Amino acid sequence: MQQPLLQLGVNITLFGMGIVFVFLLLLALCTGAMSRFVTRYFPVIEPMKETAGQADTAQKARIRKIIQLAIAQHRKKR
Amino acid sequence: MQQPLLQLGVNITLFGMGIVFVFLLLLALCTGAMSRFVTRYFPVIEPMKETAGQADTAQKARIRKIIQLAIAQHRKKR
Amino acid sequence: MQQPLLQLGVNITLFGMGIVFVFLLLLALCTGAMSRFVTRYFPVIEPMKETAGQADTAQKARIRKIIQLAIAQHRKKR
Amino acid sequence: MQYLINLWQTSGAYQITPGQFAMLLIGLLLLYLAIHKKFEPLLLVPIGFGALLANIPGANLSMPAAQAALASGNDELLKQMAQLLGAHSESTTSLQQALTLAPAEIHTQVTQLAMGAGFNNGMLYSFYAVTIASGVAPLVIFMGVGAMTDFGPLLANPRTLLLGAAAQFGIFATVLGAVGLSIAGIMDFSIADAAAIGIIGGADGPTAIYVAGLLAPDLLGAIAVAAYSYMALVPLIQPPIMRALTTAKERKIKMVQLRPVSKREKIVFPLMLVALVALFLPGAAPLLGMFCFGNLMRECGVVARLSETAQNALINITTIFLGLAVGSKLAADKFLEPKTLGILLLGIAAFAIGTAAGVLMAKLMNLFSHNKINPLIGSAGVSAVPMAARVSNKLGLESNPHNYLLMHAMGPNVAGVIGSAVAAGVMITMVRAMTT
Amino acid sequence: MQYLINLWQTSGAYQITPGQFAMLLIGLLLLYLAIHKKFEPLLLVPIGFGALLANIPGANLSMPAAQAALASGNDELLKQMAQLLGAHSESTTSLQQALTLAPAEIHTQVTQLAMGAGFNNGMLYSFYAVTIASGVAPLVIFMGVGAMTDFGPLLANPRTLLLGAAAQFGIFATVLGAVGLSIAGIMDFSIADAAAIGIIGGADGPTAIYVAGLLAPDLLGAIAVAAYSYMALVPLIQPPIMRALTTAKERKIKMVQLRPVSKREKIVFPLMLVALVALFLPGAAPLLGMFCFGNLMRECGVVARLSETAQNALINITTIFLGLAVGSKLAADKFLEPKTLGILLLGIAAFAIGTAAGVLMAKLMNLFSHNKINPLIGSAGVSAVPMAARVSNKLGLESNPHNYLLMHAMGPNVAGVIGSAVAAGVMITMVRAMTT
Amino acid sequence: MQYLINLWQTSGAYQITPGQFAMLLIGLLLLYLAIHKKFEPLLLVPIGFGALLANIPGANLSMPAAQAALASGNDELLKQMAQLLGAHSESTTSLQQALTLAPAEIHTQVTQLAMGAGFNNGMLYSFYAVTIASGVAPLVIFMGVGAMTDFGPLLANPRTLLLGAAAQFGIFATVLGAVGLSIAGIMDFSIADAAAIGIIGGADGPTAIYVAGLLAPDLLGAIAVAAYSYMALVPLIQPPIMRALTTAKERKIKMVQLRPVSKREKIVFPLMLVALVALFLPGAAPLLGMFCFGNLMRECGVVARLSETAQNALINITTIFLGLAVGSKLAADKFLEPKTLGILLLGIAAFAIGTAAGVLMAKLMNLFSHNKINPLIGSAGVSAVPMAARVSNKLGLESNPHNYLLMHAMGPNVAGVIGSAVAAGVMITMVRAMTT
Ligand code: NA
Ligand code: NA
Ligand code: NA
Repeated sequence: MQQPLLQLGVNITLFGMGIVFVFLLLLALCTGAMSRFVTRYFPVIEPMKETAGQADTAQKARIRKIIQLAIAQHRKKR
Repeated sequence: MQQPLLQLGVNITLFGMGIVFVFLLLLALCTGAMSRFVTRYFPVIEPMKETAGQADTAQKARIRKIIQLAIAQHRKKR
Repeated sequence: MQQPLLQLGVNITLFGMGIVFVFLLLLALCTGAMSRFVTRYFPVIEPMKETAGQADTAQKARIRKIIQLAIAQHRKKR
Repeated sequence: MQYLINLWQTSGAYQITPGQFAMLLIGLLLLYLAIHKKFEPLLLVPIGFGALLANIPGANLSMPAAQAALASGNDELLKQMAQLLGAHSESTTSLQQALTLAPAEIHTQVTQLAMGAGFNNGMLYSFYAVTIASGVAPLVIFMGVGAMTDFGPLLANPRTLLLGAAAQFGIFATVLGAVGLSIAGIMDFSIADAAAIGIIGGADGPTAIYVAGLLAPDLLGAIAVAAYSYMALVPLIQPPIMRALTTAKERKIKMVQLRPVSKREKIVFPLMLVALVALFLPGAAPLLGMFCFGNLMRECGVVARLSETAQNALINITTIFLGLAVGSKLAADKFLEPKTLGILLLGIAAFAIGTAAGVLMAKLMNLFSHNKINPLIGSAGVSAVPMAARVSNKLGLESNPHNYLLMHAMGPNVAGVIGSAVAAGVMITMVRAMTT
Repeated sequence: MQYLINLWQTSGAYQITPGQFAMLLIGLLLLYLAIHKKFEPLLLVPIGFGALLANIPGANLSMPAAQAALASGNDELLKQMAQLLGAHSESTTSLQQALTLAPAEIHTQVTQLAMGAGFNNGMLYSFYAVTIASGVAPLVIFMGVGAMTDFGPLLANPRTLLLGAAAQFGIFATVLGAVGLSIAGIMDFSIADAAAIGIIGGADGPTAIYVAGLLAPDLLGAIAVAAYSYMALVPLIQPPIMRALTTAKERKIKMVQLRPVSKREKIVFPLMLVALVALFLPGAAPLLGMFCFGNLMRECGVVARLSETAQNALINITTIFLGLAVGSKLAADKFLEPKTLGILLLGIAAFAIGTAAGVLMAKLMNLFSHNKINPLIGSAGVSAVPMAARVSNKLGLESNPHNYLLMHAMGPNVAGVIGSAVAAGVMITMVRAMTT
Repeated sequence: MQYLINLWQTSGAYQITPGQFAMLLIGLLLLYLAIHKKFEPLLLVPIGFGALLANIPGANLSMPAAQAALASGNDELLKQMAQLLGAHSESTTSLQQALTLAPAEIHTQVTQLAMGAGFNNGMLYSFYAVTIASGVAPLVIFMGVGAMTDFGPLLANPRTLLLGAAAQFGIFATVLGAVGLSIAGIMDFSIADAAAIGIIGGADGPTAIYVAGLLAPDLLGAIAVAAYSYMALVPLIQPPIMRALTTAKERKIKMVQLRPVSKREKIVFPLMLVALVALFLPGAAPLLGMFCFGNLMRECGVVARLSETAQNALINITTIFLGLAVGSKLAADKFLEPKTLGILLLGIAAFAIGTAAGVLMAKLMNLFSHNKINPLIGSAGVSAVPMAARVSNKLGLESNPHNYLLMHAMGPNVAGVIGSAVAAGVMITMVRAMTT
């Protein structure tokens, strides 16, 4: 049983690592190509905006700040 | 098989449409009666208010506006 | 069947009430001991703060108040 | 024309029984109490509406597939079911009985037969299976309650745990009462029924539903309705008892201000409680475990987002489906029985006895301690959080306009939650030992 | 090397069928419509993405365990399955057929065999089973829709319920159309299929999914896609029909302002609706029951936290999984059929006929009443809330820049939701009576 | 008196085993680390508390009904179970074994027998079945993580994907290590065990739980604890390795500022990733599919309410039950084994090797490119988002107070998430091919 287990382990390691590497390399190449394609053929005309997600987060952070300031003021008044 | 299928379809159409119509007519009559009953016997004494739901939505919209204004001011300051 | 049911009921009542009492008494003793232990060996150096939970609630209440004030002002302006 | 007759015969107006009509009225009554009288609306609105849905004739929303198939009265199907069940008669009633008694394997086969014939589990039945039969929903709500509970007042004055213990006497006295009614031949409650009825005296909704779901599912509807209704009626039930058992002087006792409690104590407390459960009361582990878990999430300060969700989205979602599921147990054939009347009577007795026991315990403790307790906070030991504590406060202010008892009463109030969970654990363990 | 070959043979690029490739493109098209054209994105984004996942070759995400085992082509396993199923051939196709026809008991055994051999239910299949096959998700969404619906405009002018009734003619005309296509031999729709296709004309997503899930699960994907796409296309489909059927003068009719509606009326309305359902239409009880429950939670004012959760966390969670589950029904072998084309054509006819019926009904009502209705609000009776009401408003403003019809159109708009739920209930009851 | 003895014998203090006592201490240790040391508290608080509950003696919260029945030691019941299982001995241990080996059909019968005798599935067992055994909870969490992930830095510099790939070497080296320990006879890990242990090196909680739930459920507790603990320890584990493998000059490399990334690129990226998965890696479809779905909901901008729910209510609810379910696998008999020690050792090796591989890959890439990468960001490729990126930033600032690496390190950081999901997919596919 020992010999096969070693072989199985080696197989998983070699093929697994190989596939992870090849897949992410392929993804990197496709991503680069996609970015060039999008920025060339679908350039953004409106001024660069943050994405919804980021804006959300950023906005939330700002709102939190504002509310904290308001609370601070509120507390002072008391 | 064809004759029965046609008949089934016609039955569904006639009875279905009939029931939908009768049911909603009945609902309309009941609704009218209910409204008259409620407004006559349980008149609202307190000044007409928006329902909770509407108030919620309206209030949320207002809060959103206020917060947006606050954010705008906040941004100007920076 | 009647005799046993009575006995079962009496057993549940006596043992149940006894255990509830003993368990909560034990909890009271342990709690007292724990509080003495914690306040003696792990005194709080930072100024006494409200717990997160309370703070949350309190803060929410305050925020609600502030927002209500803001809405009131907003309404006046309109 | 055949279709019109058929539609009329499947309509509710044709099929409705007097019982179902009565239950629809009871559903409306519960909604009225919830909406207009503000009786524990978070539970009673879903329960009341569930009761309406459960009693729509012909909709079978609270039936499993097999039962819906039985109710359909399809001859061919009934014959097949009778064969599977080995029943001699094909009457709906006798098949119903045979189905209840059938072993799990046969039951599965009957269900598969019914589903094959196009019958599905009713919507409310599905909600019941997922939330209550599994036991999960009351536990999740108890976790949320834990996350909303502040043990500060209890930690500042741990003696009040004894008040919470004493008030559970209402539970056990009611068990005896139910047993007594059975022995007197007035009602027919088993020991499991009696235990489930007693827990109404715990004045704690999720605990009552959890125990009833395990020990007496058929009585669940009445027990839950009684528990929530009486919790809402606490401001009416308790004051006369509290006044009768205390002197004016006792009601004026002013209690020393509570010491501040550190965050560390609040973190250690739920862990200590779960440790004691582990050592002495494994039967109470599900309820108190989830309760302590919720409280630890609240107090530990590092999982605020989980605690927030447990107190809001999760408990709300669970409440909606739990309420509808409880409502599904308000079907006419189960609810319109003399037993329900017995449950309602025993339930109010449970609240009254628990209130009295809490007050008397406070007076007893004052005999042995010179740090006096205002006996008005004893009644808060039944739990009914936070209503009972507010009642204590109100009566305190009546006697002495500067005597704010609210925070003092919060101690026995949350102690009562622990107390009834302990009682639930003990009763579940004992009843199981008795019935197997 | 063996592993490389093996990996290549299990890869999608090796296994992909032209059908799957086409479905991946259709999934991308749905996402494009949802994201770029804003076609009902809340549903079409999950549906479109679900379609991508369902068509990943070799991943079998939308298959139950037994089917995944069949698809694996493992000889040993197929032999055992053939034995259980009593099938003579061991070809995947014939086993597939035998599995579909097998009684529940055998089906369970085959599933246990497949699971024992390491096959699991695909992720999307699990989502489908929990959300749609159980019928729960559309009902929960309908509850949330109820909690978002304001019946004020309808209560102020209950006559508009008739517009909502008339617009449901689109549903039934389409049923006839589907039957006609079958009789003509062009398509092969059963009566259950025809009913499920008709409901597209209800212009109401959850109702369509609920009915299709019960009556025609195989067509569910096409029906849901058609329903949501056409709802998004309402601003293109309706205006030409509305213009063709009305005169310029009719379009200028100004309606009297709606009276204010009291909170009490809003509380009583859902209860009254559920009572009428109980009396006359038990088949519509699940859909309208949950809808009224949501609306009661909204209006009663005492369970704001439950209402808020029903409108947000709960409906959002349900939408995510419902959308993915619908997407799982966009697998190539079910969707790429002539039937789908038929469904798409019938669906648009349903919308058009419903629109016309609503407008004509308004004109008919004007013949008998001197309190004139602007017939442009009749088209809102198809539902497609709130898009159809906005279309009415827009066309009103075109004819007369001071004629705001939005609030008036909200009446028939929500009436259309009730109308299609009623139609759904009737059809489910009738089809079941016809097929058993 | 009999009852008192009985209660004492069912109490935890009477029944507790040294193993359970040790596990209670370990649960407390996990809570201490989570609360006081802030070790990934969102998961470790529920896991730690789950460990406490799982080890309450006599409560059997983490056992299925059949096992609870076995543990009860009821002679009559054991006899019946032995008959069903065809076992000769009626000892608990041998029945336990027979039950594990029994085919699904027999297993169902034994469970029905146990439930008929009043035994239920333990609460934590139910949570485990619903969340982990079904595979759903890790996928839902991964969807939420996708909705929280910003691929902007990765899109601005896609080369960093290679760093995320290299850091997965930790996974595969650990697989070899586990195999080596087995061959050396020190431990007894199967190939499935080895793969599940390796995934700890992915530094990604939900991926680790997903893989372990599929390949090695018995080791799940130890694997999850190791994964989350080491993720929290990243600031201690990584810096020495990063310093040892880089020169001071390398650590001072300043990277060019990242270009802004358009919204369209961010929308296309998850679709492209899922397309590549569809073509080449169907085994990774569940994990990466849900991840990309979450990310698309975030970026597409038209389903903000779904994205918000996926990031908050839904992920929080899932985290609570997932954590408790993981905790249920910390029962004494499974966790207190030498294997656990092996897993802890292999896990830390996995983190160390992954860190080193990431750093070395960056150095290798610098040999072939004149647009230099600061090798300190290589270590972020293990994922452990966002801790590892912060560590890169901190070490960068130590060397050069103006060198902010945080955004640059986010690229490999999220690449590492993709990388370990890919590795998970490959390993699941390969291990299944090997073991069937
Ligand atoms: Na209580
Ligand atoms: Na409609
Ligand atoms: Na990783």
